[in-house]
Amino acid sequence: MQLERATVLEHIPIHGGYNLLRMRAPGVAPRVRPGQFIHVKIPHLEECVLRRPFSVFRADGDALAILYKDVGKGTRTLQYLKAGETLSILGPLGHGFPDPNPAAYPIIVAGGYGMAALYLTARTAPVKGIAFFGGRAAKDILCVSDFEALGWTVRVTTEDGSLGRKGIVTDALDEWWLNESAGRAPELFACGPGGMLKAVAHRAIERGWTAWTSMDNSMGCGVGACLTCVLKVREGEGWTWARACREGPVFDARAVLWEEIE
Amino acid sequence: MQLERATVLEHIPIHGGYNLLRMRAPGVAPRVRPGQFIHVKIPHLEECVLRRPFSVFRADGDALAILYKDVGKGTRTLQYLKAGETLSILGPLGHGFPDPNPAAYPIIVAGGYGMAALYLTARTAPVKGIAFFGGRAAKDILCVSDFEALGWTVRVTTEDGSLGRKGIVTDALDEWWLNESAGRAPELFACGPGGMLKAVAHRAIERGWTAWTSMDNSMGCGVGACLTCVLKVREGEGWTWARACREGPVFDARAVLWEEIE
Amino acid sequence: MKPDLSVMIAGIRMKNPVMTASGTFGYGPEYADLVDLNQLGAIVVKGICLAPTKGNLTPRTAETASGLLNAIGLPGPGVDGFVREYLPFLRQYDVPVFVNIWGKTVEEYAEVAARFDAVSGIDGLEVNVSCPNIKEGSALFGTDIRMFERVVRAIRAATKLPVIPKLAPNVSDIAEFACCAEACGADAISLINSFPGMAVDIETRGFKLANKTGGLTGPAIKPIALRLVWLAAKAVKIPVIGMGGITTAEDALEFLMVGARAVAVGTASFTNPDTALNVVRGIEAFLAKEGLASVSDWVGALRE
Amino acid sequence: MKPDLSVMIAGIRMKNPVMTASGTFGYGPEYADLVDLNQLGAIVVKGICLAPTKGNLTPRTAETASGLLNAIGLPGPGVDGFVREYLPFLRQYDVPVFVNIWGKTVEEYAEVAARFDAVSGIDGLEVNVSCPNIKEGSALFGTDIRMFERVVRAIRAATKLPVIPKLAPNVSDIAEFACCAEACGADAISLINSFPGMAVDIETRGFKLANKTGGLTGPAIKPIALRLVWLAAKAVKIPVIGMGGITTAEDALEFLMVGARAVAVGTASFTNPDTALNVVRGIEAFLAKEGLASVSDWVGALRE
Ligand SMILES: Cc1cc2nc3c(=O)[nH]c(=O)nc-3n(C[C@H](O)[C@H](O)[C@H](O)COP(=O)(O)OP(=O)(O)OC[C@H]3O[C@@H](n4cnc5c(N)ncnc54)[C@H](O)[C@@H]3O)c2cc1C
Ligand SMILES: Cc1cc2nc3c(=O)[nH]c(=O)nc-3n(C[C@H](O)[C@H](O)[C@H](O)COP(=O)(O)OP(=O)(O)OC[C@H]3O[C@@H](n4cnc5c(N)ncnc54)[C@H](O)[C@@H]3O)c2cc1C
Ligand SMILES: Cc1cc2nc3c(=O)[nH]c(=O)nc-3n(C[C@H](O)[C@H](O)[C@H](O)COP(=O)(O)O)c2cc1C
Ligand SMILES: Cc1cc2nc3c(=O)[nH]c(=O)nc-3n(C[C@H](O)[C@H](O)[C@H](O)COP(=O)(O)O)c2cc1C
Ligand code: FES
Ligand code: FES
Repeated sequence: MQLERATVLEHIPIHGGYNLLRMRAPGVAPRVRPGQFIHVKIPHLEECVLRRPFSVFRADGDALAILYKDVGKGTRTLQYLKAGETLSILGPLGHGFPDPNPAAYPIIVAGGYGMAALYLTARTAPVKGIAFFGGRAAKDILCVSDFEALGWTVRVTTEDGSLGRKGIVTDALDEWWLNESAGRAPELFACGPGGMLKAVAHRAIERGWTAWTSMDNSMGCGVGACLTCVLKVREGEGWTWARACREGPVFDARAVLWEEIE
Repeated sequence: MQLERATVLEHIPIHGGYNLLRMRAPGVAPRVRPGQFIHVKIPHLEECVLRRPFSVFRADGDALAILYKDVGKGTRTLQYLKAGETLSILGPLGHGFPDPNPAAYPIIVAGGYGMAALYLTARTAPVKGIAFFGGRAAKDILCVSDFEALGWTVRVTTEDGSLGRKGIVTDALDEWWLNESAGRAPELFACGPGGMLKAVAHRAIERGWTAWTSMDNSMGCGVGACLTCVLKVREGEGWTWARACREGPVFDARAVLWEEIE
Repeated sequence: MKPDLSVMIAGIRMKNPVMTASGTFGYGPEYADLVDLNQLGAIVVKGICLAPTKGNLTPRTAETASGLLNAIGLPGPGVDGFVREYLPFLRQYDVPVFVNIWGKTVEEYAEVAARFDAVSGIDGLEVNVSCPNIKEGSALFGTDIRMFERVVRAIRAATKLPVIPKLAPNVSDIAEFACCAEACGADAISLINSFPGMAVDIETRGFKLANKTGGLTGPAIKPIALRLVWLAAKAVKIPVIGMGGITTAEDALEFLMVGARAVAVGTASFTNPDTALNVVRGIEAFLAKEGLASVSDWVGALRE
Repeated sequence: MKPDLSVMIAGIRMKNPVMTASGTFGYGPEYADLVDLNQLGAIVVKGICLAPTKGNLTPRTAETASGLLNAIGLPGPGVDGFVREYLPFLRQYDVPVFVNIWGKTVEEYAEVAARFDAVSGIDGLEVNVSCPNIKEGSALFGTDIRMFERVVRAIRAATKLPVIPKLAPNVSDIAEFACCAEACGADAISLINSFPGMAVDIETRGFKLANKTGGLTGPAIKPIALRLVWLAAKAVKIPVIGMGGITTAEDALEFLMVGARAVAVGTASFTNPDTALNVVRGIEAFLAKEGLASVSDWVGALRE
């Protein structure tokens, strides 16, 4: 974990309101593990005291990239940043995805920026698996070619049917389970909206699969000090708080109290 | 007076920390009178609730220009603004310089952005007079060629002697009075630091000249509502407050309580 | 169908719930070139006392993070000066006018109120008991419950005009003051006034304001104001006028949602003179989007 | 020559006057990868009470204009948990450690103090009487002078450790509380704690914090904090630790100039984890520039 002034290498709009921000960060980039995030101080946003967390999409040598969506003040302002300018980043943060179990069949389930957050996992996985991407429409689907270039199979589901199968991502997962799994024990890696994670976790728990879910809790410090980002996890008969920024963002799906998550 | 979204036409650094910002402002520009100012909302400076006042340097048709110096948060941030971007301006504001009396010999005394603030007066003056510009060093002297192009004589004084005469601007004024005035009754138009204005006003009052001084008081609303910008002016035997943004920024030197000004 | 924005405050019907905050909109003419005064819910003028006053020395304001400190110190034309110089102008418009009043003693407060009682063309009196800038005991009117009660009672007895005490925010129990105002016969209450604060300069080693301390306003204080308005609105039945950092329609809707029946725009008028009118338009658009027929349907809509 | 930054607070020598504010720096390990703890003036850990606590539900924080609202609600490991899990780590460093304590009753406060009295490796107790988040009467400890006196006296009697009551900002007369703390035998006081505030969401029509209200911190409250620290420092002889919105060395120098003998960095550590160390370096550079031999020469340098 390190505080670093990164230099923007590339900053381009993708689609669906998403932008790719690639930066030189020789202190942070080489240390990133799949599923970790960086905490970004948005330049020229003096009136906001908090940083904004973004999952690392790619990390190559001294460079790293994030894929972010314009959803509010911070992400809107971030878009002003030009190549050559600098920004303060803190990272790599959090406890990311574990290395995929070579004995299991890896499955990725992703929505929104989860497609970016899972790229490094796909890249390091010893077995090329299948990635289920879901979104409202075609514009919400990211990184398909990146995953395919790694040798992964990508199955897209959109709610409006504008790309891939019409429906929700867990329909596609269920279908795979019924028709294609051939008894293979899958290991799930999931990142996306709370509802999606919950649906994935329920299936995993029911069917005895291992599933790792990345929890998108809003954050304060990002390093474990402020206790903003906590979620309830099982402890013995009861529960305890876990910090999404330290113990997470990735949790074993069996540990999370899903009934508390919307 | 009008609130307008102006579009940046040109934004270039000059020297000495000064920048020229030219904008299209079809509502405000045609109405500007010499010595008036605009009140600018600095883009991307959300944490500052106040606008920043700047004298109008040039106003030509639908366009106007200001010359501003980077002295703090607002002026530093303003520099990020690029051609094509927009900003909110309020203007023209204040009571500017009166039309020069055609029977008098017009003299301009200026320091800092005062050289810009007096350009329109020089342009509209029926008689081409003499302009005394003072500053610490060569880099603090602005607009000389603009004034010369209007047919004015410019006399520069710098404290370090790096341009023109070494000394302070009132030395040059005194010299003119002793050696060149030839009994002509001058009318003075002055804008610059408080100390300079005070020195000019003392001479004018002593010698019975008419002098108009533009007072650089820090401002809140800019329109007369908040009573931030007040200065003491004579009223009968006593004094009353006058608002630099409404009754001013230009005052008859005889009206101002100079003993209260630093 | 356009939502109905009108509200009744202290017996006065306002076209919409958006007023100007005292001291931030002058006496009316200052903004008249920029803002159609007829489109405001009401105008609240700068604080007036008996005789003309000069206020504090300069500097009078200092910017802070998302806020403004001011120690203007209540300069003004006095009752007669206001009635002579500004009231005829204001009466040309179809907009309620509330006069913000203050005094140095209970008797002076009452006398100012009595004098305005005799003037026609004024819709109500907002009582500034909370201005932190005057040293002669005025600060106490707003934070000492007995002083507060005395001044509100005296004003109530001195005028038939609607009386709107404006609460000081720097008290531990705002509900106590709100209830006291109601019990003393106030027609509405407004809050919050500026919050006592200070700024200094390490280069000069001095204060940034001639008066040393001043009142903090603007977006910085909005979270504080919102809580106090919420607590006050729960404590009383009379209308509450909420203010403190309102800059957007969303801000205003927040104050209305927690129980304010009207709001005032202050410091934000300095930032953007058209703030109050933008807030009116934004409230209208929001109510339409939410399918609400009237702004009253939104007042207190908070799900507790 | 390097200026001498060291200060004595409550009998403890600190290398420099810059501490971490309770609740914004965890228990030490959280920031240890980023900040050399040995370079801090002191570490103040998150509030601890007798038994482990879970704190409030989420959401626990909401950003506001130049500020942060929090209603973390004091989750923590309790006295034993802290001593077992965190104290050994902290004792590896050469930095004073102050434990911020709280309780639900006067007796509980005293018991926590007594328990820490028996522990070695703790340099003092900061007493949180002003946390606005706990409903069980704690808010009253900070705003009711009799409750405040009772709790400070009880703690004073229960421990030989330095005692530093942390004042609540939402009182009308801060000097009263500062003087009371001094009279009850406090070794120093610290202020300000977060200011009660609230945020709501017009889309959900609900509160932004699970606890409804929270405490406002950050640059937004700096002008409020500066005035209260100034008033408190004038009222007492014991050292005052100033905090509220400190983000830069300049901010810290302002607090020292108005009379604080040390300062704490809170919310700004979230924005930039290296804030406290930058503040230390900036103070040093400023003193050198001004030709001051020691930070004590700057404390109270305000020209009144
Ligand atoms: C561990 C982690 C990794 C993340 N990775 C990415 C990423 O790779 N790409 C990306 O685009 N975003 C990512 N996010 C979400 C991102 O942090 C938020 O979108 C961002 O903070 C919003 O800031 P803002 O100022 O633009 O919006 P705000 O003005 O703060 O909020 C705007 C709207 O977005 C909502 N919002 C704010 N934060 C979140 C959040 N964390 N989750 C969901 N909704 C939120 C708010 O409730 C509000 O409705 C991640 C979040 C976490 C916790
Ligand atoms: C009527 C009027 C016309 C002006 N015209 C021009 C102009 O044409 N060009 C130009 O460059 N500037 C002009 N100014 C000054 C300009 O408004 C300030 O420089 C600007 O507001 C500083 O903003 P800031 O946020 O950059 O500095 P801040 O961060 O607000 O202040 C930085 C430093 O500058 C000082 N400062 C702030 N305002 C003023 C001021 N009004 N006068 C002197 N010092 C100040 C502060 O005390 C501080 O030391 C004018 C001011 C007035 C009142
Ligand atoms: C420059 C200025 C002058 C003010 N003068 C008065 C006044 O005369 N009487 C009064 O009751 N309040 C006065 N106030 C307080 C405002 O009416 C309002 O209560 C406060 O500014 C909070 O609202 P805001 O945050 O929207 O500005 C003044 C505020 C400012 C900024
Ligand atoms: C997230 C958070 C948690 C806090 N927890 C505590 C606490 O446990 N005990 C306490 O006395 N103060 C607590 N505080 C208050 C701070 O110690 C400090 O008084 C306040 O934040 C003001 O300083 P700042 O503006 O620099 O943040 C907390 C503040 C924040 C932001
Ligand atoms: S964000 Fe502060 S503890 Fe996780
Ligand atoms: S700046 Fe507000 S009255 Fe002049």
